[in-house]
Amino acid sequence: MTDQATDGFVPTQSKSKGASAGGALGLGKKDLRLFLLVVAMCAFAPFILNPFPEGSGLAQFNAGYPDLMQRFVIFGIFAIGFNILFGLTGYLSFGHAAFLGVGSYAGIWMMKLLTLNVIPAIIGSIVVAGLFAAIVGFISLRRSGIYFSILTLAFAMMSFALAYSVLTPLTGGETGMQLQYFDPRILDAPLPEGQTPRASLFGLEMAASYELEVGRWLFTFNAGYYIAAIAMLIAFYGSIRLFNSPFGMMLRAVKSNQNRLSYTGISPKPYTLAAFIISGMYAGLAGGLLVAMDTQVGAERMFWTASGEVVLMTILGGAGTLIGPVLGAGFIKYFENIVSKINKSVLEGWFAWMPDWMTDVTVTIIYPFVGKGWHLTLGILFMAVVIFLPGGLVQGGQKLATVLRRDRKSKDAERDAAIQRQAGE
Amino acid sequence: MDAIILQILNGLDKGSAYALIALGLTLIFGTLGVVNFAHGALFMLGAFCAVTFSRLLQVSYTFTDASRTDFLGNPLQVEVPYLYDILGESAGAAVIDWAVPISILFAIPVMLLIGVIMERGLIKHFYKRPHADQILVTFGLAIVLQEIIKYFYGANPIPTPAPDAFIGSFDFGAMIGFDAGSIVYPYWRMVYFGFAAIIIGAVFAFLRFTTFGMVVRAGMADRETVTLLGIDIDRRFTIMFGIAAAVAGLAGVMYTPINSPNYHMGMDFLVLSFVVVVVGGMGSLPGAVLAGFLLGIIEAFASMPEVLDVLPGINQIIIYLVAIIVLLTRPRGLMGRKGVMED
Amino acid sequence: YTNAPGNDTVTLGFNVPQSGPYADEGTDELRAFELAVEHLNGEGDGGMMNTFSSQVLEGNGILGRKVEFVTGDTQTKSDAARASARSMIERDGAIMVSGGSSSGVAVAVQALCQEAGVIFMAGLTHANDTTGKDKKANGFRHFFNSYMSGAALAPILAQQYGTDRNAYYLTADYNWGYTTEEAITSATEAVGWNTVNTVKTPLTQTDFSSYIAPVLQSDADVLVLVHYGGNMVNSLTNAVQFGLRERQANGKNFEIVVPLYSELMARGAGENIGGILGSQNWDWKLENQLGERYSGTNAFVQSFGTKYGFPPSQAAHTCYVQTLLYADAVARAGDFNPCAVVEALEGFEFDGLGNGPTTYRADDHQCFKDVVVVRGKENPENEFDLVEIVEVTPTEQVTYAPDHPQFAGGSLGECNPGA
Amino acid sequence: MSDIRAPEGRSEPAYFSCWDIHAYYGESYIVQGVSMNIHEGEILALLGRNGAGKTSTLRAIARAGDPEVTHGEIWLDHKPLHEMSAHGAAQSGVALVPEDRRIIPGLTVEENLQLAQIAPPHGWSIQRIYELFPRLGERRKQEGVTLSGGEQQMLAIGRALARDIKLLLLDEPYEGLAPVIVHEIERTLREIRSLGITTVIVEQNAVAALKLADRAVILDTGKVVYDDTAQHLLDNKAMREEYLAI
Amino acid sequence: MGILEVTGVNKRFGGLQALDDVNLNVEENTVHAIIGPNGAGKSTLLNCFVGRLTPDTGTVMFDGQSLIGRKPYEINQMGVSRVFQTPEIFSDLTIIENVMIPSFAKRDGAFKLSPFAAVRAETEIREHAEQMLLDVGMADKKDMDASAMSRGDKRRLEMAMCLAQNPKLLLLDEPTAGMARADTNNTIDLLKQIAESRPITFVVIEHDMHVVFSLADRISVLAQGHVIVEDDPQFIKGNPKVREAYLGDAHD
Ligand SMILES: Nc1ncnc2c1ncn2[C@@H]1O[C@H](COP(=O)(O)OP(=O)(O)OP(=O)(O)O)[C@@H](O)[C@H]1O
Ligand SMILES: Nc1ncnc2c1ncn2[C@@H]1O[C@H](COP(=O)(O)OP(=O)(O)OP(=O)(O)O)[C@@H](O)[C@H]1O
Ligand SMILES: CC(C)C[C@H](N)C(=O)O
Ligand SMILES: [Mg+2]
Ligand SMILES: [Mg+2]
Repeated sequence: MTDQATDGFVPTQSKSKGASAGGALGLGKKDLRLFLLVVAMCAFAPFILNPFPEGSGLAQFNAGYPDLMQRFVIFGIFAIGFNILFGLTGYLSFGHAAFLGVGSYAGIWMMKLLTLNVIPAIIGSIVVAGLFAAIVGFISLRRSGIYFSILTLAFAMMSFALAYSVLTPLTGGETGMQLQYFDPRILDAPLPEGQTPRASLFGLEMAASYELEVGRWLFTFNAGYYIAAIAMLIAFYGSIRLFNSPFGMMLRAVKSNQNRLSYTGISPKPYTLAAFIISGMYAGLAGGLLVAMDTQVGAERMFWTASGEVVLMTILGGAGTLIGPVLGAGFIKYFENIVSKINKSVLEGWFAWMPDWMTDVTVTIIYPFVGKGWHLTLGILFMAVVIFLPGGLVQGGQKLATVLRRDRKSKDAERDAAIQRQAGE
Repeated sequence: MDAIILQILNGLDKGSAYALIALGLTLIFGTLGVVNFAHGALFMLGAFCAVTFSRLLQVSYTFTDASRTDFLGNPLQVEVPYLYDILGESAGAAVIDWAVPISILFAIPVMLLIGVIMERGLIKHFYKRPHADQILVTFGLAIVLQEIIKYFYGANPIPTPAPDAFIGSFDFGAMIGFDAGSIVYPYWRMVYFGFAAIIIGAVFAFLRFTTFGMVVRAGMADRETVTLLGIDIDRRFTIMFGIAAAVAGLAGVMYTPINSPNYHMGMDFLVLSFVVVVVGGMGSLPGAVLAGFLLGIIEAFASMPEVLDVLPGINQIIIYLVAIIVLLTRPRGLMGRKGVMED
Repeated sequence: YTNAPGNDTVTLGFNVPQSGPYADEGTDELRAFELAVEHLNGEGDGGMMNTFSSQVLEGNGILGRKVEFVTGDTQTKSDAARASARSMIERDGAIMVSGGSSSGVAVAVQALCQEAGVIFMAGLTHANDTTGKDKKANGFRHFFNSYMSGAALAPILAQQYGTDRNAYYLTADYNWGYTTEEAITSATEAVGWNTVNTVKTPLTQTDFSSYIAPVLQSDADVLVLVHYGGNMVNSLTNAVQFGLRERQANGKNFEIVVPLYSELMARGAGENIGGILGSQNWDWKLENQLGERYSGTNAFVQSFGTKYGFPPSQAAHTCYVQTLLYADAVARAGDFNPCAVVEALEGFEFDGLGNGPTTYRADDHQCFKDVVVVRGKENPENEFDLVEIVEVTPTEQVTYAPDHPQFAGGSLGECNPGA
Repeated sequence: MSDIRAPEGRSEPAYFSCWDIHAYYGESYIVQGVSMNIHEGEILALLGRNGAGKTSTLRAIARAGDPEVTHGEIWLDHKPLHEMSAHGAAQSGVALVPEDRRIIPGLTVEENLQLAQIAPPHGWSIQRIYELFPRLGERRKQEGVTLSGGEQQMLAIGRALARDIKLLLLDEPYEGLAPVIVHEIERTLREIRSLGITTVIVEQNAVAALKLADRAVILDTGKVVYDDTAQHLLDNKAMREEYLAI
Repeated sequence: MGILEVTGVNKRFGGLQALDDVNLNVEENTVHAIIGPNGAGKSTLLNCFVGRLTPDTGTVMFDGQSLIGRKPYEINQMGVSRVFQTPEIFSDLTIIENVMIPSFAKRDGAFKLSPFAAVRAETEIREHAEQMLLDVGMADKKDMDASAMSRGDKRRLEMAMCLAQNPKLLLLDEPTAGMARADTNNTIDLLKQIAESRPITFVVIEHDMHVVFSLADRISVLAQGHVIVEDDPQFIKGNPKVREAYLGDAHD
């Protein structure tokens, strides 16, 4: 065969991930590094997220308290799972929150009926969400593109509407479902009247925290958070393995060209359905962990905006990348929980050192963007990220790096051209 | 029987609202291929055009009436619209009364401009981007727009009534031989229905009797080839977007007397309008209109007490149930074109 | 106990809807909270602290600690409200959480506060369950409830519209709707009214025409709209569009009733509310129109109106009162310990906070006081003066036994001081 | 390549000339300084192996968005194409018949042709195109993309002729066509030449292209390695073997 | 008894009889070429073999089993591969991944749940894919994105993908269209070599007579949906019907 010379041609970067040898845990070197980084970040999150000393003005930006740390990792799981479906197969489910919600309801019922131990609750959540996903997926995957999205949306909205109203006895409806002291809980001893049931792992309560005071800093190590973080790490590990498996490759092939895939002897449907179910189970796991950490379920977590949120998390972070969805989840949850709490008096506190009129002006300018204006900031950031970092936070970073490289290269080309021109004259 | 007629009327009217919103959405979504989550926001902006316009008409000066007091016991500040001074009190009041219909004239240029700015400034960079990116950016935009409205107008609904002449309802029952009062229908809803029919007809005529529609469809299917044929497709996309924004806006303007507008009314309608468009079939304007009416009528029937007695809660899910059934029996909705947003 | 304050400051958490349909109500609540904090810290004119029957608050904060507060957004979603409340408790060290504008949120956050060991002073929540089957020892509700609305409205409805009426209900299809519908039907049936039909409408419904139309075909002569917020604004507007207010049925004028009124909704519905009866927890004109008994009202309206330029809503009122009541209870107990606060509040009788003599019943932590029945004004003079007070139903008539069937189930449990 | 000069410096201005164009697909540097001149009414055969950059060069000339031209000038009949957008270039008389034909989905055969006549200037009437390719006339109501491969090729060429063009860029026009049709198209191209339309033809069937062409340019890895008369190349066995394997 | 037997196949698109009572018998281990004017129905016929279209009437038997009504992937699993007229590849994947997928399909069947295996560890499949790329002369591009290929390269890639499956029947729809002459010759050599080295049957559609006459053992000529001639290559060129309908007079 002729030798296809490619010198001078710059092939686009290979997408195959960490194909080289090395690494452990069945991961390539690059993936292993990423995974260890995530492990370290999870382990030290209470420090990393609490950079500002207690009582300082900037303490407002601290996110290292149990509830938010739990939310970061739990919604991270949700987004990782969503990304398995959307990032790999390109099927955009607009009803994924239904699986999270169904998982949560399953979890809380396990705690009501069986035991306050979170293990059965989490397993129950995963199983029930997986079954529900199998049904929804089986039906919805008959269609593709926007038709698929609307089918999933329809299922989720039906779930929400029913949970909020007709199914109130099962779901608690508007007020949500909570544990009660009089729940049967056949595996546990009955609680005395009026006692608050608390979720635990073999006696270790989810709410249990150890607080470490270092100077003016206060760090909280919460049992629930670490359990959720371990679940997240397992989920993340699973997703790396899945991305690099032949199964993952087939899913990417589904996204790329389903037609070719079927003429290649592969039936796309079971692959997409499997991805759908796996992704539903991830959502179920997230839902189960949510009730394990905070023992109540509100139907709103199945509303379309909740489904939209996980879509946004994934795209914002970078669909199809490993770590992107986790970053996206963190980003959105941070804004929801931190920026919404900056009120006028907090602002006034920050800028009190300015002359009065300047404080007023500054506060007036910033105030619409924080506190009750947090949605505005979030909306602006959504737009900014897609406009300036196409492909999300992760690819945005990568692109930035390549743009720098590319600049250098085109300059080289121009120089070459100039030399040629001179030679020609 | 009269109950059924009444529900058909209701369904047509609900349907005309759905159809009008879906029409605007499908111009952008089904024709330009942009998943425009800001479409609801355009509807909302249209409604607030009416609110703003009627407020502009009522710009007032104040004088202090010492003979009366306000709730704190201070002298009362009385507001008098400038319009009363300009046109005289009765004519001024009449103009203010007709604020909503008149504001159509105000809303058309405003919404066209908003549409054009939005397309030029933002959307045009997203035609080639994945749908997911379009969702993210237009959702962001929708949030920004609605937060801006919330900042200036608050979260509470703002009553924006129809002119007095249209208040009240028309007694169909008496006309067609049923008991008086058994089938009544509000005048304004009839106006809305007629208005929707006119707008839908106008958009159809425009796209049907000019090559514009064909060019835009072609441009969406293969932008590059169309440009290589010498067509400035960008300009046409901009016009299309402007029209869609204007249609959405007008739908909003006329809707204000039916339900008082609030800043999140766009989001409330958004999901529903996507469902309508998709059930109608991507890329099909008649499909969108048909689906709008179909879902409107079915929803009306599902809210009849007789139906609810048999199937409690069916009104909660009927739209989605119908959507699922339609999409499973007809692969591309009612009238969808092949290959439009199927991947 | 959890979040015991230091020697200088004490932090309260005000958790209100800042986004979503109730955002304006949340804003008004927040105004009231800020005003209360101001007064507690000895700034401003002191508001109702001057008229409050218990005079232990000195304007030096609470027990000498300056009151600070954090705010959060409930989004009117139970999940989001709990997340926000948890951050107040876990990060900001709030020792009391207050606010909210729906029963769903109130029940969810109340349960959370019970678990965490802080006090919950409910804001706007009207469903029976908050102090019924979902009551908690650490939670307190000043606002009135569905049962009270029914009990207050029924006699006045009978008096105004007669006892021979056929009522048709459109009910919001969620928990608050259910308890309110139950309360109103049983109260009106007791005065001789007949319930023709009850139809549930979805929360997400915006256009109610197809629910109104069947009313025309029924033999109803009263339409009861068990709706709140946007639902209510739209259903009422639609009902009026269909000419129900001018309608004659069974030889009588057709009437519309809205069991739970709010100033903001009234504003949203505009002129459509003219002549429509409903109930309220409080109204800013109470003292002017019904005198001394409702003292505190004017003091509050004065200081709120001076600061913000318009009269307060009942949501603002209840939030302000709840804050003062909490501070007062701490002061009386001499201790921030939630259990001490619970003890101080249980069975507490007070006056001068705008509602007349009031009791915090120990059995269910529900306040008992008069209920205001109002009617929408036909020709309001300005956008804050939309309703007129028809009558006030005295406390005795709206009081029920703690084990009343509409409140059955659940138990307060024991106060939880937390860690 | 001694006869290639900057446009200003030419003694006899060529009708079409491109000068030192460099173009990128994202990061990939594909067209690496291509220059060529064509006189009015000439046919130029642009040859080279797979991946040599022929398509990329045509696309660069037609000002399609990809590849992005970072350097160079393109002149057609004294108009600077390099300063134009794709539709501007098309209105100045450039027509590209792309290698994958790019028939517009969702449009019928006739609509595909009508589309070409929306922007000025117009060329052949649709009727005349049907006379040239009767098969298209028979299929006028059929959706364009369901045509057979060869029929699509006819449609793509017909679409170009429906515009009043000065420069026709043909990317592998014979691909997938039955020999009879190839003859047909060759005849059409001769007719087009007789109308004075300047043509660049990219073709793997080099012999066929060279028979038709006046001049030939061979590209290799994005650079011009041969630029002379077609006849000369047909005679130059070494060149042919090295770059064309024929 | 041929490996592929087509009897009485009809296919109609609206008013157009695209296939009109087509009968075809392809002998095992031969190269059978189908030629014919554009729009004759050649691709349509192939579509009926791989499950993209279902004929209105008629039967298609492969290896004694009917192909009608089977899903594309089932047909492929029976040993039928196809190269399309417009290249169908996985454009978002790298070249090597494009070739590995068919190997997986061959080894693992239509569906295998293997979320925890590692592609990295599949050395055998990778090496096989590399060999295929070497065969078609694309080994040096294996880590490029398939979308960045030139058109000729895409065609070669698709061929490699099909060959990787070692099919019993390989359907080639204009495999060398758009390929440089040198590569066309190489492809002819490659196909010949494959045909000799293992049991495989080819059905080739091609307009390049050089390719057709170099490869074909037998040729069917299709015109207007109908097989007008079926014969050995040496008789085809001279056949007046074929000259008129297809080759044109100038051809020799
Ligand atoms: N969209 C693209 N992105 C990146 N690289 C590309 C793209 N399109 C083409 N290339 C690369 O540019 C080079 C030249 O491609 P081009 O299509 O111009 O070749 P060609 O000469 O037309 O080949 P062929 O005869 O196969 O059509 C090839 O190496 C190809 O891989
Ligand atoms: N889906 C379809 N709908 C309508 N007509 C079709 C469809 N598919 C193919 N045709 C028509 O059927 C005829 C046969 O098409 P086919 O693609 O089989 O031709 P072919 O022999 O492969 O031609 P070529 O050599 O040009 O590729 C053509 O006239 C084509 O227009
Ligand atoms: C009183 C209201 C705010 C109504 C609300 N939905 C509730 O449940 O209480
Ligand atoms: Mg090419
Ligand atoms: Mg073909």
